[in-house]
Amino acid sequence: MNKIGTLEEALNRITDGCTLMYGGFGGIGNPPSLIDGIFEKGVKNLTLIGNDTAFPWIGIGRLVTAGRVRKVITSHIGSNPYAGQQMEEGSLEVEFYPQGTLAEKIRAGGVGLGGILVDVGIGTMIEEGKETVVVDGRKYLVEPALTAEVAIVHARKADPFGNLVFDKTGRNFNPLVAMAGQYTIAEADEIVPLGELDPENVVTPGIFVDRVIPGKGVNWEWVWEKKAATASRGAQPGS
Amino acid sequence: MNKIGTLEEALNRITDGCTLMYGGFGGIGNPPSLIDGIFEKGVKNLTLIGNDTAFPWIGIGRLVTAGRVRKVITSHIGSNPYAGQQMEEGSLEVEFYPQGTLAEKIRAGGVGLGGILVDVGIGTMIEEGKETVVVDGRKYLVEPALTAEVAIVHARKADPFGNLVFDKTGRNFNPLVAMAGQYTIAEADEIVPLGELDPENVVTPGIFVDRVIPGKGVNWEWVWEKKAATASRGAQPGS
Amino acid sequence: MGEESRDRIARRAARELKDGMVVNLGIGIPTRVADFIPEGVQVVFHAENGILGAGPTPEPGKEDGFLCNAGGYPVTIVEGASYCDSAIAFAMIRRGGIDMTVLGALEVSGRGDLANWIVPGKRAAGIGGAMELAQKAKKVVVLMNHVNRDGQSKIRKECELPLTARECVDLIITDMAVMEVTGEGLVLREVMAPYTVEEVVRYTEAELQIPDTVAYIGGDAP
Amino acid sequence: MGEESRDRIARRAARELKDGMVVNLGIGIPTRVADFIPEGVQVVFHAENGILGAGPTPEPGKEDGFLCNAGGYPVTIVEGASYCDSAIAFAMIRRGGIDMTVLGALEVSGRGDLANWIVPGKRAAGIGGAMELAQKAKKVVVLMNHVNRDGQSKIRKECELPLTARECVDLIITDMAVMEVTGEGLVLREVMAPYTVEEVVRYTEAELQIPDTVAYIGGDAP
Repeated sequence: MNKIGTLEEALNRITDGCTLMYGGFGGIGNPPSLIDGIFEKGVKNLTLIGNDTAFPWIGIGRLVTAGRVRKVITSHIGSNPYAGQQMEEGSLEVEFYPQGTLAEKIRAGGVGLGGILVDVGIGTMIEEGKETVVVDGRKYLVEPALTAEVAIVHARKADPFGNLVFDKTGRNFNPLVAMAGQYTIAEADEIVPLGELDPENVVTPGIFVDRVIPGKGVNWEWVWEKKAATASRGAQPGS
Repeated sequence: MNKIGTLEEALNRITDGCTLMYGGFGGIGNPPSLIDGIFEKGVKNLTLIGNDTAFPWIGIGRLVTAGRVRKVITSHIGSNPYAGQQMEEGSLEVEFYPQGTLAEKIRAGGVGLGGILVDVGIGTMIEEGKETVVVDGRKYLVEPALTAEVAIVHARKADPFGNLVFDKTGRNFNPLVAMAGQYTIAEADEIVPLGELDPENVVTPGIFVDRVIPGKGVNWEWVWEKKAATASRGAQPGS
Repeated sequence: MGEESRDRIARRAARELKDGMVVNLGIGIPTRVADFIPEGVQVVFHAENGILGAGPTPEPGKEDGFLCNAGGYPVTIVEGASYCDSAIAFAMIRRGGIDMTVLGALEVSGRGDLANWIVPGKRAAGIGGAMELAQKAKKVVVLMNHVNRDGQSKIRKECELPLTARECVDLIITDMAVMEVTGEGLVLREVMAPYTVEEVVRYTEAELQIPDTVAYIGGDAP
Repeated sequence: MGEESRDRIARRAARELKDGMVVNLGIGIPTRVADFIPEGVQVVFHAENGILGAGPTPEPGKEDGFLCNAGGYPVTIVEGASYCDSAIAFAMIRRGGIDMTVLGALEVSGRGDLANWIVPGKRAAGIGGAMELAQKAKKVVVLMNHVNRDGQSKIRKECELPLTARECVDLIITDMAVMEVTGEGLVLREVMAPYTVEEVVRYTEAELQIPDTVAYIGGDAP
């Protein structure tokens, strides 16, 4: 039941053209070492599913900026101008959902439901082309569940069974995404022995995690860091 | 923002004929002091929503045994023979759902969805009379969300804002039910000062809780306790 | 069913436990399977009320009223266990995280249809977690008497009782035999002493295939 | 919009904060509202990335990259705060737990329709949490310029841009005025100096009702 493995083993699962779901919100909670590995391996033609495309040089944003992504199912791409540029050029397909709807679609996939009924976006263009059902006289959109071939998450701590805890707002989409992968890889800042995590405080039970790898921690500068602001002026799309 | 109140204040919300949702699984996690209060107040004609009807002399089971319940939306009544008897006699209406479907219907109500799509029970009598939708070529039942006028839960600890943590398997339906009440009352074994609960380990954020009351702890004997086994032989329905 | 027969069925079911499996045991005889885990096999026990990693029954006097299984009886937890709410406990089931479940049954068909929750006209106990487990666990093992109180086979061509789930059962273990539901139909694998192949066939209403080799359990071949 | 005007709008919006409210502030000027919380008022700040109980910006050097608001900038937490996943953060919104949200806008109609996420033909940033907040918060306050760069009113009879949510806005605060969406239509409540009622009316395409008393902010009535 020891799921601890290497980055290399994990990367074997992530191949050209695959559907990859990722945790994180504005880069925070994107798994840095896994994304580095995907970048270095040269994986391309990805379909991404996640909250946002982060910032050009941060987390999942790097893969988008480098043109490795064919399609993204997301809520927001505004903090990564290269995503917007590629969308305009037609090289990146973007499917937008309201953020809370996206979170519940991913969770629905993660808990084995077929989908959810939601009234957010009723009466707006979000409704167009969508199936609706009426429950108790109120109209709802049918929003199918989302899953992915591979899901990658960033945990503060993991144990060998794959039990996870997260770090403050680094939690965000991670516990949802962890459940929704057909194969889920957790990168942990710290791997602790079995029994060290308090059973009351485990956020993602290990049953949802297939592979745990040790992470090297965040390797980028945040947008609010001065150095990052400087570096960003030199950032180049593609690579 | 201090939501701590008395049992009496809480009971003002729970009146004849109301729809009452409760946490607990086999009695474990049923809120004892609230149920005692409801019993003593003489509230009747209740519609209950919860996992099961517990045992005749344990937790929510007492209200059923005493004939205070008109209808129950639940997954299982087998451990409370009085529920079965009343169902046969026609004095208790029972609506059964698969346990996991019930849990998600309650959660859906709690998170503000209209319902869920689920394939559990497809091809069985559970499907009868239910609306279905097809997603990606697969048929799912449309299961509307459940909410209730009042929800009662049992927490291990609460703070004045209503943040809750639970006790081992006493968690069960409690965090779901806490979200699904139009008015949610949490009975806590211990009330701690604001800031004492670790923000990482709060299970139910206080926003979902309207009132916190101090509980007196479990006041029944469990089925596995010898004394309870003896007492049960003398148990009488109704009161 | 006698105590000895129950234990034999539970012991046989325990042989299906493989190292690393996540397992959910139903109430009744299935619960006993935990008492017969084969040497060297480690499994993770799941409970619908919110435990992943349930351990053995505590010693008398060490029970905790807030640490119980789905049947309401005290358990313990093992290293690496976690608690969760029941929505997540069922997410584990629906997502296919349960490698094996062991359930009781009222009737099973030769195709593996399972009926175990309601007898029309009789008092209904409810559904509980049976539908999710039967429909979603990777392997469904049913433990039951081969015949009902009226001496009729519980292994039917078609279930007469309302179904819990269709074509879900993989293995049936009774007081008389072990039968596997395969793509080619129901196949007899083992016969429990003192019964004979002929007796098993006689008490099995569903069509039962008899392969060249059938093992005998609890005695020499008659 | 100048710095002073932004602050005036944010300060005015802060007067809508009442003790005990749970509040979500959008990105941009709405974020500044937190700097002007009235004396004696305690509110709970909610963030979509999973904070209930966000506190002020940390001192320089005390930032934590894993404790940020939905815009990705460092915050702190207050006593009684909790972290949650984004599904639960949005459960709080959909269930009506947010007493007030403050958002930016591209257009608002006199009925309170809000357009703030997409301009057809222009690069789309996405939706984010705006639809849930606009549709579900108990009170929706919009902060924006009264007119767009071409000098056209952003307060329209009908929104031309795709909507974020219908009939959701309760209060509009611009560099020129404060307007309330009521059952009887859009009502002018306050005029910001140095503008006059006549100027506000001229730059408001939607029908605007002028009650007998209109307050003046940031100056004497002209």
